[in-house]
Amino acid sequence: MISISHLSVAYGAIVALDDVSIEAPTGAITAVLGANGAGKTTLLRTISGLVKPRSGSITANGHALIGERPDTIARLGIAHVPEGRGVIAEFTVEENLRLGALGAKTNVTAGLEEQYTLFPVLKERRKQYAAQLSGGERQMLALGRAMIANPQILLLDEPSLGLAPLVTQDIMNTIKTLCANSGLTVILVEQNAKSALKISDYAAVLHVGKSIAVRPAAEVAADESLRSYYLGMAE
Amino acid sequence: MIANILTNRIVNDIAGGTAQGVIIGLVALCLVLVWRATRVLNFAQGPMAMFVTYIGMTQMDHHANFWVAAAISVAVGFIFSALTEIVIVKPLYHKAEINPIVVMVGMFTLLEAVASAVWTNIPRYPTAPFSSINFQSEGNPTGLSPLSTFQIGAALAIMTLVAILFNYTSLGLKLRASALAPEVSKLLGIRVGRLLTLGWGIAGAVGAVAGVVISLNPGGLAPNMLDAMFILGFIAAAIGGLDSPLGALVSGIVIGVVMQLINDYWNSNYADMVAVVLLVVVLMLRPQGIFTKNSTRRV
Amino acid sequence: MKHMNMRRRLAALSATTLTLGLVASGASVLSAGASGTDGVNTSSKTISIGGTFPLSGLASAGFQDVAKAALATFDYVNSHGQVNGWSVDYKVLDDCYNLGVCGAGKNTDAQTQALVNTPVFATVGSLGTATQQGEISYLKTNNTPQLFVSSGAHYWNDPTSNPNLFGFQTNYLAEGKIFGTYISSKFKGKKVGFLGQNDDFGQDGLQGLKNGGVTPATADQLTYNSTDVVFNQGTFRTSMAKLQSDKVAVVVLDTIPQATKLALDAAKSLGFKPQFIISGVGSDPQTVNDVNEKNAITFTFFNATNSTSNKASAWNAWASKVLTAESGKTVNGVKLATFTSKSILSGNQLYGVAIAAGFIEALNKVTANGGTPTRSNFVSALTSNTLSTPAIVPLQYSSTNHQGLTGGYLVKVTATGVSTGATKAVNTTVYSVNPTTQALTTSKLTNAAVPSEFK
Amino acid sequence: MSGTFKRLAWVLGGLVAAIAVASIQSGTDAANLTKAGAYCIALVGLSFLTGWSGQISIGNSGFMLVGGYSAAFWTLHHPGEPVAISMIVAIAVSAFVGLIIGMPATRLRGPYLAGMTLAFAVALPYVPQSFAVSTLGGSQGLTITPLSAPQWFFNLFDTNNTLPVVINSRFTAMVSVVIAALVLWLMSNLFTSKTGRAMRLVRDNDVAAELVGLHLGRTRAQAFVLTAALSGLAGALLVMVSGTASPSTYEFGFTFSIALLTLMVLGGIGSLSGAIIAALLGVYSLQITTWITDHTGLGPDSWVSAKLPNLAPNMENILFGILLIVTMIFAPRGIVGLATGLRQKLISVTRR
Repeated sequence: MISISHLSVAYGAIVALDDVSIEAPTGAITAVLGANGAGKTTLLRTISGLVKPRSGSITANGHALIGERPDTIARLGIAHVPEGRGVIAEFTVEENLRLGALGAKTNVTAGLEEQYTLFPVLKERRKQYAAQLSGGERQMLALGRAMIANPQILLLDEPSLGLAPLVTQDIMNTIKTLCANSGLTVILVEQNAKSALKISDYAAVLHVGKSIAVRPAAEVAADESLRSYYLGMAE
Repeated sequence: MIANILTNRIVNDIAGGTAQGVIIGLVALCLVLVWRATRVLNFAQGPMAMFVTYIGMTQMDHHANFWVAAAISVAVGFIFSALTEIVIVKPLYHKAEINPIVVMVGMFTLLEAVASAVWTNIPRYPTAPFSSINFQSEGNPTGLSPLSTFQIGAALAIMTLVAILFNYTSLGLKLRASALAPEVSKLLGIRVGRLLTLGWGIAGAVGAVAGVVISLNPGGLAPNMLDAMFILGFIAAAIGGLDSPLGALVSGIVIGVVMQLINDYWNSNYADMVAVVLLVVVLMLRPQGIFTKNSTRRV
Repeated sequence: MKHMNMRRRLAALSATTLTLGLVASGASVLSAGASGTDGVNTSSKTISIGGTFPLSGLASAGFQDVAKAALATFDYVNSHGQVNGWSVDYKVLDDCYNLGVCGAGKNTDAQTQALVNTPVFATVGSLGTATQQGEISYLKTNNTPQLFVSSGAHYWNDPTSNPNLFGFQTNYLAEGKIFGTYISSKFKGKKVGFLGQNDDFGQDGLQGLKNGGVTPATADQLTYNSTDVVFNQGTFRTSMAKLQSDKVAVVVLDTIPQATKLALDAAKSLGFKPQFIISGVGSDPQTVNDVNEKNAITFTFFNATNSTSNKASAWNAWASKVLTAESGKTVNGVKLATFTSKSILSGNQLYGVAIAAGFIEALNKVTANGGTPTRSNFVSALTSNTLSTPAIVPLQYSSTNHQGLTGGYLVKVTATGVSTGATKAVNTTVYSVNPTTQALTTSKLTNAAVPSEFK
Repeated sequence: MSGTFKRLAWVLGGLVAAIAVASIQSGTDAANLTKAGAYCIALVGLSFLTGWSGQISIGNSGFMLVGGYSAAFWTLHHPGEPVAISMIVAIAVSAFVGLIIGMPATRLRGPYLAGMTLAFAVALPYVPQSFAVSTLGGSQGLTITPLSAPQWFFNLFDTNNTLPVVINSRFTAMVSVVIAALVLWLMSNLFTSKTGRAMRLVRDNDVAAELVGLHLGRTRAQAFVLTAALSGLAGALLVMVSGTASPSTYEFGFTFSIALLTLMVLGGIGSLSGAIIAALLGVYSLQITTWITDHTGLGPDSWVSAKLPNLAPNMENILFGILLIVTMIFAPRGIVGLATGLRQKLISVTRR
């Protein structure tokens, strides 16, 4: 359970988030939709401590997150897969995974074993540099690196960015499976609303820094009036 | 046969040049370590190393043995460099590129002035535990002395230690990650700030080794002893590519050897400029340096 | 908006341009007040002179002793009877030898201008060949005599174009000739090698050597750049290796101290043991001692300093007395060195005392019968008298010769149990080389008396 | 403000400044001001490069050497020609060298550029010293007849009992300050011109600059050439006044490049008035530190100096080092930035 209330963020004079309140229930996928520049990425960066908000509060599993350093937040069990996946290109696949385990102080050997079973393609390529992976494989690596930390909350920023539709579908299904198997709480930020809504339980829509609604995903998908706020770009 | 090789003029030049070159390479290595960790060009590398070398080596005046004095230099080098990062470099991350450069120029001026106030400009000559008389082969001198062998050995040992640390240990993995992708590393729960400080500390310790090794040369221990080495070391680091520790050491040795060959076979007046010419040529052809891999840009 | 900006910028600019002037006028309180137009204050009977020396930075290690010893001597004489009632106000400014990361204000140009504008009667003893050469035309234009330049170059001896310029020490040409003469007699038929600095120091030294009858083989005439001592130390190794493989028996070094050390060290590591003959500039006992080269011959124009009693000559004893009396004092903002009865006089200290002594002698002549010093009568006093200083050859100028000292003798560096090192005479022959004709004359070493005005 | 009025303000300001400078009483101050004018020109050039095009150069002493030697060389071979021509020659030659160095340099960023320019500054004094000995005078350098005050100036300012040297220094100070003011005026125009804005864009954002059609390399090279030309002018001015260009001239050594960088930062990067303040700081640093040490009990007679006799001669650098670090951390915009900040604070206080 992660709850964001009355969150406002500004970069100098530019307001990125304005009094946003969102609740993401435990064990469910909550999609955050919105057009480019709606503040989706800022929202995730604020949760993981990379951006200091002007006001508001964020609590995750009973911990107040505001004011904590990003690495502390990560060690509280909150994994953030940033936009562009954030894999370190100069590292091999295995080094990327090990880094995830080292940061979270979890068992490296067991974690690697687990992720290699989940993502067999990573095992195949474990000695290759991340730079040499395809887009889909990089996303797998980013997910695997996040999961090796045994997180309770997973923040995903545009996992479908730059991927072919089939690969996107594959990734989305993987996310759904991960969530179902481990009781993970997921906040999924997406421009590709259609794919996101397919696997999400709840959805919130951001429009120029304001949250419009947090409702079950199916409802949002059905609400014609909301569509204009998040469609048009990705479809 | 072997004796002929050992006392051959070119072989001697290469050996003597290598002994000079590893020192240039060590200074270059410090610069690379700091640059990789924090994207700061440490202009005060030379004076910082000089300062901690003084602190350690002057203990020999109080009857400390050479190895104890050297160990003190290295330990103080680590602490001093780490503290420098915490106190004056940290506030400048994410600021304009020139800011940390200028701060380190300030540090340069300050440390040399303080050293000269405390220890004066008169050089000191720490007694080396090795002789500087070259090994002989059938009555002829070879290009190496026990001292220069120790200097080359120390440089290679440090290089190996650094390579093992960075490439084969978990700490090394975290250090590299913090340097390459600080934000991602933070998101993975890594205490990046602490690791950057550690990176500076390691560079400081390597710098102290360079300082100790240099202080055994005829120039001895003096406030300005690393100024020229800094310039040559910087050139070596730029030629090798500021991201490549191996490149730093290799280009350091190449510069040392080429200078020595020019001294012997051409004219020593040209040797001073060879490093500059090499730098200009390399930067014109490969602005990122020779050893930096182009393919592995961050994505 | 744009205009507003422009206007503000303009206003700020004009304001700063104005303050530039005002600040500067205000800042004049920082500089000392002038006394007379030529540095001579007739009411207080004070003559102001100045000199630029490296008091900080790379070259300060030995050379600051020259300035401090001269300052000590003037201060001592001022408080011990003065010179016919006149006292000397010696302003020593730090020029950092234009090397090292010194502050912006510390360079020879700026400090010389500061002296001229004080104004001073003359610059006395300012140190360095390149640094002082740069000031010749400036000082000449401003009618300020440049006296006793601390450098062994021969440029200072040009009375026709620079009537107010006076050298001090025996020049490198003479030193080279003395070496050559000595080598031709003592090492007849031996192969001689040469390593010299790639400027007038090395060039004059080599020429002098040739004048003395010794011409090393072309392959054994080696040079180095002054910057090689920091940037390219390897060159000393290759030089020594070349001389070694050429089986050279005598090596003449016209090298600055750091280069001497590097060359001796390289020779030592190669097991190369020729007879070293080293220029007086680069052979202070400290340097030679550090390499433990006990056999090296060098050149000096002072009495050997071989014991803590400093009694090798009457002048050495006097210098030692002055430095002890002035030990640790602060004179004109400069803190003098600590000197006790256990200290050994260094060549640099004797040099400083000698400069001061030369000036005091000339001042004594000018003011002898109640005269007032002027620049012209001072210069004629210099050219018409033989001045006594700690140097073993007289300080003698003429209307055609502004060189100063013209000779000296050979000493060996000894390393007998004294940390600072000491020297011992090779023999008692004093050589002199006429700066105009290059003719060499010899005489016997004598212990000159200290004139009575030095109390 | 209309163009005529603007020009008038400049002319008036310049005139007042020139008269103020020409009547300075102390010869030392006049000599210092002469230097300050030259430093100011070099500083404006460096400040423009760093503050406006975002490039770092630690090689400006090299350009000063080029300018200084060019002026001396020209004057030696064309005696009797106007000083202005020597200056123009110096500007042209150093701009050309700036172009040669600038072309590869524009491909380099940050530390690589810093390093390459530093190497240039370190290597350059070798050229006259070891390579072109016969034409450039070797380690002795070139000597020319220094700039001296014309008769009318003597007639105008020779009040009773003033040393000729002081009058001469006043003259050179006036010349130097007038040239510096001219440079400042040109640069202030450039800062607001299209080129100036282009430079700023290149500094702030490479990509944006390319998007609006700016040629990055060319813009950077232009900045480099301009910096080189100004440094060359400063070098020439120093040589014309002192009469010597030599490899050991303080302003031609790489340590002066570092000093320039230091002064620029203390004054305020990218600011014209900062350059003026920095230049004055440069020439009066010794007096300032002496004053500070004398008034803080750190002078040669203090108890600290009794323990550390070498402290006094090194005090200047200790203070400078500390000042530089503190400035960069707490006031990265230098003295000018501090002053502006203070003024804004005062204004907001009084408005309340």
